[in-house]
Amino acid sequence: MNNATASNASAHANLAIKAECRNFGFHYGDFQALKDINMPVYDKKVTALIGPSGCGKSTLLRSFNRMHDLYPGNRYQGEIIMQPDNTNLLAQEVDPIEVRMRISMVFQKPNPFPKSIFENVAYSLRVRGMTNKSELEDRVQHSLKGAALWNEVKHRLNDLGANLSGGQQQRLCIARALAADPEIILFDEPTSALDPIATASIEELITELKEKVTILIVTHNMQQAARISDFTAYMYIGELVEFGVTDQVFVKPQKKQTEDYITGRFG
Amino acid sequence: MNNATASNASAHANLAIKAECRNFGFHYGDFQALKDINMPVYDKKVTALIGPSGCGKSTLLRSFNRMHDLYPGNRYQGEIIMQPDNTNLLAQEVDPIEVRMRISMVFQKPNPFPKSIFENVAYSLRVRGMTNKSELEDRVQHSLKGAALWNEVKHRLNDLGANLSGGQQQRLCIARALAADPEIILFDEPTSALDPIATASIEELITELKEKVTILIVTHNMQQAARISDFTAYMYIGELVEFGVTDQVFVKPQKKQTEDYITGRFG
Amino acid sequence: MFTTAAIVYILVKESWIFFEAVPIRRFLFDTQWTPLFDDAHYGIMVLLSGTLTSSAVALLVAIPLGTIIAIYLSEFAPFKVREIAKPFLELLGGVPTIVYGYFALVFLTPLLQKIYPELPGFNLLSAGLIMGVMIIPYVASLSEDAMRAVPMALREGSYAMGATRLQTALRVVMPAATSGIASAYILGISRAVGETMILAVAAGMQPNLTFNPAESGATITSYIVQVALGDLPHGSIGYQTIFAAGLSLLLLTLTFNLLGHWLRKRFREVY
Amino acid sequence: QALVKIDGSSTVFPITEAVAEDFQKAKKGAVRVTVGISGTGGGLKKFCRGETDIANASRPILDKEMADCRAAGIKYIELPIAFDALTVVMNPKNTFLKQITVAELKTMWEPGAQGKVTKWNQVNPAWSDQNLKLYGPGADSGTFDYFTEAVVGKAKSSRGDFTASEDDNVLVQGVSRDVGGLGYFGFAYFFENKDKLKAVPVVNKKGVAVTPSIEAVMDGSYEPLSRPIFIYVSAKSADKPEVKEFVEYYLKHGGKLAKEVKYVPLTDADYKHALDNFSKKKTGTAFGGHSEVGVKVADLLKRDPKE
Amino acid sequence: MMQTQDIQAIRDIIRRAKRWDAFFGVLGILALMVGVLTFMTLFVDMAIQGMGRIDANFFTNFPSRRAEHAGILSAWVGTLLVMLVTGLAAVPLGVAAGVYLEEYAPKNWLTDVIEINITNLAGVPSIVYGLLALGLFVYQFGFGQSILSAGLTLALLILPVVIVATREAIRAIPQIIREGSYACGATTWQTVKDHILPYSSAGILTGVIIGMARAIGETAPIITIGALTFIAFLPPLPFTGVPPAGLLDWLFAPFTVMPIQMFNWTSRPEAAFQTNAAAAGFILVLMTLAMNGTAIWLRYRLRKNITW
Ligand SMILES: Nc1ncnc2c1ncn2[C@@H]1O[C@H](COP(=O)(O)OP(=O)(O)OP(=O)(O)O)[C@@H](O)[C@H]1O
Ligand SMILES: Nc1ncnc2c1ncn2[C@@H]1O[C@H](COP(=O)(O)OP(=O)(O)OP(=O)(O)O)[C@@H](O)[C@H]1O
Ligand SMILES: [Mg+2]
Ligand SMILES: [Mg+2]
Repeated sequence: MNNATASNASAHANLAIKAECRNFGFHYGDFQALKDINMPVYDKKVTALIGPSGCGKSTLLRSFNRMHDLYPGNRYQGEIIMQPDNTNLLAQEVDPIEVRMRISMVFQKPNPFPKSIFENVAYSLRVRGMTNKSELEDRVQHSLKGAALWNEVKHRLNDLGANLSGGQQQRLCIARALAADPEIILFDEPTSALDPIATASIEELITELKEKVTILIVTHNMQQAARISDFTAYMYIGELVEFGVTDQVFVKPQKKQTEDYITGRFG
Repeated sequence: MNNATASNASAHANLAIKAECRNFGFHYGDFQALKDINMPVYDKKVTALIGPSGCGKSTLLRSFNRMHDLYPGNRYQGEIIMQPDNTNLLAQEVDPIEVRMRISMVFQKPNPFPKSIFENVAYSLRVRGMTNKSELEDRVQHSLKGAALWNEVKHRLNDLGANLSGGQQQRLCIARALAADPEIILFDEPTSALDPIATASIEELITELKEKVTILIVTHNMQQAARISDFTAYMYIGELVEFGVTDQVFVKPQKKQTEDYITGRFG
Repeated sequence: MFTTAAIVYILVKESWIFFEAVPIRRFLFDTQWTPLFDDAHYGIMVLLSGTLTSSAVALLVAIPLGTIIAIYLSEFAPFKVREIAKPFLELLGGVPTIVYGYFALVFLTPLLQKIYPELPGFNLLSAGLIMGVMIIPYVASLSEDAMRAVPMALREGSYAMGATRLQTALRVVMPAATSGIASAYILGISRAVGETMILAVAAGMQPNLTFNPAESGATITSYIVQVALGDLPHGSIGYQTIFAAGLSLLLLTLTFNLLGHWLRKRFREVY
Repeated sequence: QALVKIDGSSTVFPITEAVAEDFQKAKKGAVRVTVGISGTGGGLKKFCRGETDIANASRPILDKEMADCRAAGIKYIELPIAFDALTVVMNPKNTFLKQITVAELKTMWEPGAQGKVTKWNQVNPAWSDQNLKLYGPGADSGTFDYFTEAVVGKAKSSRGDFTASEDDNVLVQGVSRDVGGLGYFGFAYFFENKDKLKAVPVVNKKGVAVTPSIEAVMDGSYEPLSRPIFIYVSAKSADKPEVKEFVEYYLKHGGKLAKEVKYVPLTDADYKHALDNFSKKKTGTAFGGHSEVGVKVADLLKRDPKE
Repeated sequence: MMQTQDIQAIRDIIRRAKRWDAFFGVLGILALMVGVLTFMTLFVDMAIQGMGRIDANFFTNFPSRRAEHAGILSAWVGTLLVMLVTGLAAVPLGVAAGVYLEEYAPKNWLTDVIEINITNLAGVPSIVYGLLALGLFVYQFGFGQSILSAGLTLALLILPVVIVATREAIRAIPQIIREGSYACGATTWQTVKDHILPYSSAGILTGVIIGMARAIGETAPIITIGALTFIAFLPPLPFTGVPPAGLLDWLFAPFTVMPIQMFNWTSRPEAAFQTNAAAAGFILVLMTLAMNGTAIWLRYRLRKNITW
């Protein structure tokens, strides 16, 4: 599997790498969920993780912001190197909080805090110690605009986040993630709980966002991956089977297995 | 939408109808989830319900065995007529229990009871007042065979159902549904929580089952619908957009909307 | 944690003095409990029998009724009834026990005597019955929580097979909630064993080695209050008995709780 | 603000409470008095630790408690303040019981009777063969001690199979509902429940059957079941003006108030004598660290107390 | 496939099964009635007995030897103050312990032991707490028979209830909210302070009030630590006590509480005192009713604003 990366990497050698998995592996207690993953994440591009249910997409994604540290018994192997500072995100001496301040995350189910819309977005800033009222307001507005939500909520910033529709909630969560001005944003099936219209608006947003930030997204929906991603990684039972430019992976996959999956022969 | 049915029905007039929705509608409290559905379910065939998330597939499926009666505030409109006795399943005077004895259901997540494998399957029979030990054993064995699970569990019938793997659990639930000797079995995304191998075995099982029983299945996976169903109904926001022979719906949908969905242009 | 340590320390320390004077064999096997009499006997079995008998009566009321109420509220009752009945039941658990005690004595006992004239004015039966009523809310409320925690998917599975409410409740929901229900029972038992004022008022404080609820009897707890309120000189062997009795009580509840913990581990919900 | 702290027997409580109430009113709130109930034993324990000024006691101080006080350097003045007449009661439906002798009571109550004497006619063949059900205060009470001493001859020596309760109302309930019941408790409880119970005349040393009444107790004919009850005043506290005033008030008005709460007062002479003992600070107990039956209060007050 | 007689057979089975259903429905209501009726009888009985005595004077008078003059002023003030101490002591301790166990403590055998311990403490008879408090607070710490000792005793008693309620409330917060917070870069403490505590406050408060409603009726442990019975004055207001005047003098003041007042009255010989006892009992039950009512209302009010 090691060469899955190698074979394709040459094709886009001119791109900057934002992060990179090196011989990365992961264990839930005794269960090895990921094995020997080598994969680049290119700067200001959208990378999609696809694969059948249970193949480890979420596990890989959540390793990038050390979410697994919250639960006992989990163990990382190998490295995830972040650029430009060449930091190993998984290193003992790197504080997971530092990692999470640089890498935001948006979840499958919109999870706004039971607070006002304003406070939801401001939270990432407050955590960073920002208290200045007007600065907060500026940044919140900016993030809500970035998440294409400002016009819909500008008159009701004090409403509860939960009062928004599902799609709006998800955009609120994106605004929250944006507020922190992160280098990478992780999305774990961000539209699977949404209706088609909301889905379309989130997809559009993601394509806009990649101007400013690197994006890693897990999706079950092959069409979605095809529509929005620049690179696609196909995983199967904890291994990275194929990685490449999206168009290439979808049109001319190098592995039979990938082809079977993409054409719907199983899964 | 009314003519969605009509247009296709002529093509398979020689088939027996097992059940039929007539101007069927459904309300969750004030929210109308289904509107004016007219659709046949053909005897000993597999009918697939597809459509984007939230379009009302599960709602429609669960109307067939009056599952909505369990929660307050739900309301049916129109009729679902079951053949050969021409009973309106939704009629006030028809006991939902009677309906459920005729129409079994398999859920999205396998939900075996916290009992032994044997008792899980025997449950449907005990509910029907069967107490004779050897008769029970016969029927349980028969159902487990029907669900292609007998060989794997025959030596551990007293084990807890929860100790089986996900795919086995789902087959256990199918055995449980089969034991009741139902006329229709409803499947609500039966494989969405399973891995590809388990999924394949369930799909195979469904194709075998239609020899004996009518099947109505909700699925998110277009490929799955294409592989196993004889008829496909495409729904969108509470309405039935298109109904027809599966091959036809997939290859030459009559509505632009259906085509968009199937080719992955949205959803 | 610290509290337990402190409780155990104080009880053991004081009981030590007691057991230095009274061999443990006499404590366990004597059939009379007359520590304050001239002719002193220290048979804890006597108090234990009272404790167990009254608890048994209480549990015979509380467990079936509590369970039925729990099933009814979680599986049968319309939403409104449940929302009103549950807090109301919780009130039953909030009534000061001394109030219950007098209620048993001046209301229930005469009532029972009409049915069963032989019944003495103080008896474990009426105290136990009222105690049972007092415990109902604990059993019902906790069991109901456990049953409601059973995922709807399981219930739907059962209904989809054509089961009625009762079948679903008894054959699917109850087994799935076993561990929660077991802990509700255990808590009920602990409450019964530890209840003080009801028994002190209505059961008759007569140390009596009997398992017949229609007699009067003394329990460990009622003995402790009795002595704590009494004219006994502190530091005497008679006074020390309350710590020995307290220790026995603690061991008893501890046993039940460990049993409960084991049961919970054993029947961990597998939905 | 001056505070007088009192704790101890529940038997003495009603009188002390009444005195405390009136005393505080008389002093217009300048002095505060608190009264607790933790039993004679509990009260004396606190007293001998120096935590309270006065202990209410329904029995004399015992050896062990004397030692405690001595160890803590607490000297005390023993003051009888009223009588508690133990009343033997029966159910009003009981027709055969006209009077009872101490010997008969002993037959009923002695330890040997346990499980054996269960019918009235086993005590006196003239009585009916009804079941005999006994009711009495708990074994930890001073009343129980006194009754056993007076009847059986030895304190705390009793059968165990009777219904015991700390709360005398509970005993009232018991006997009033039980046709074959017999019980004993303080006079006040009988007096308040005259409609539900009947007092049994007890035959005294002179052979006369005496029905308990305030007069009979005061003239000494109701014996041996009447006993004096006490307060113990700490000598150190007695130096404090508020305590001194309170005790003087107690001994001056206690008789009237005792009667009001249905206890039997001492004679005026006895109160005077007690007041005299108090002002002379006669510390110690007139008993030798154990209780006695049938002593006259006048004699007690004359004795030379020991510590 | 489905013959009419089959349907008939099914209908028979259903009818039989449904008869049991109906039977159980009635049984459930009856069982509920046993509880409800007992409470009603008890409550009405007490109300009828005690009502006559309840007037303004009953609340503003001190205890007295004359039943008709006796009131519960010192008792209800004492109860209120003791409850205040109980709440102030039990809430921070219980909540801290609950939060620690849920959010910080590693899940190992030690937490297991602590867990057993807490459930076990909930089952320890209250009288045993009384014995403990007597030794610990009254003598060891020298707090004497004061409001402070009583409050702390009851706080110990309800601590398990508060801890369990806190943990339940915290567990009800979906993991996804927690992950959302951590994903924003929050520390554990920030997560607790900004999310866990605010969102679980309704549940915690409910637990605290239910615990306090239980504590308010406790007699046995307060008796063992030696609460007073007759006390005809109130604890000093802050800064008004005779020197040295201080803010917290009342903590060390002697006191009595409602259940003890009631207990004392029930054991008096005069019938009039029984009426007083019923009146006091009635008010005590009303107090617990009010507390439970508040808990229910709070649960309802605060939960409305929190949806996941
Ligand atoms: N907390 C956990 N403990 C143990 N095993 C886990 C845990 N979470 C996930 N797994 C296992 O790890 C494997 C990968 O899971 P993961 O959630 O990453 O899959 P996925 O590709 O995201 O699937 P899906 O598409 O269903 O979300 C699966 O086999 C899963 O059962
Ligand atoms: N219990 C309910 N109360 C109110 N609205 C509901 C309820 N259940 C579902 N709905 C709404 O009814 C509509 C149809 O829901 P349904 O679950 O049938 O969709 P579905 O097609 O099965 O979607 P999915 O593919 O996500 O399972 C949705 O808009 C949903 O929000
Ligand atoms: Mg996933
Ligand atoms: Mg669905």
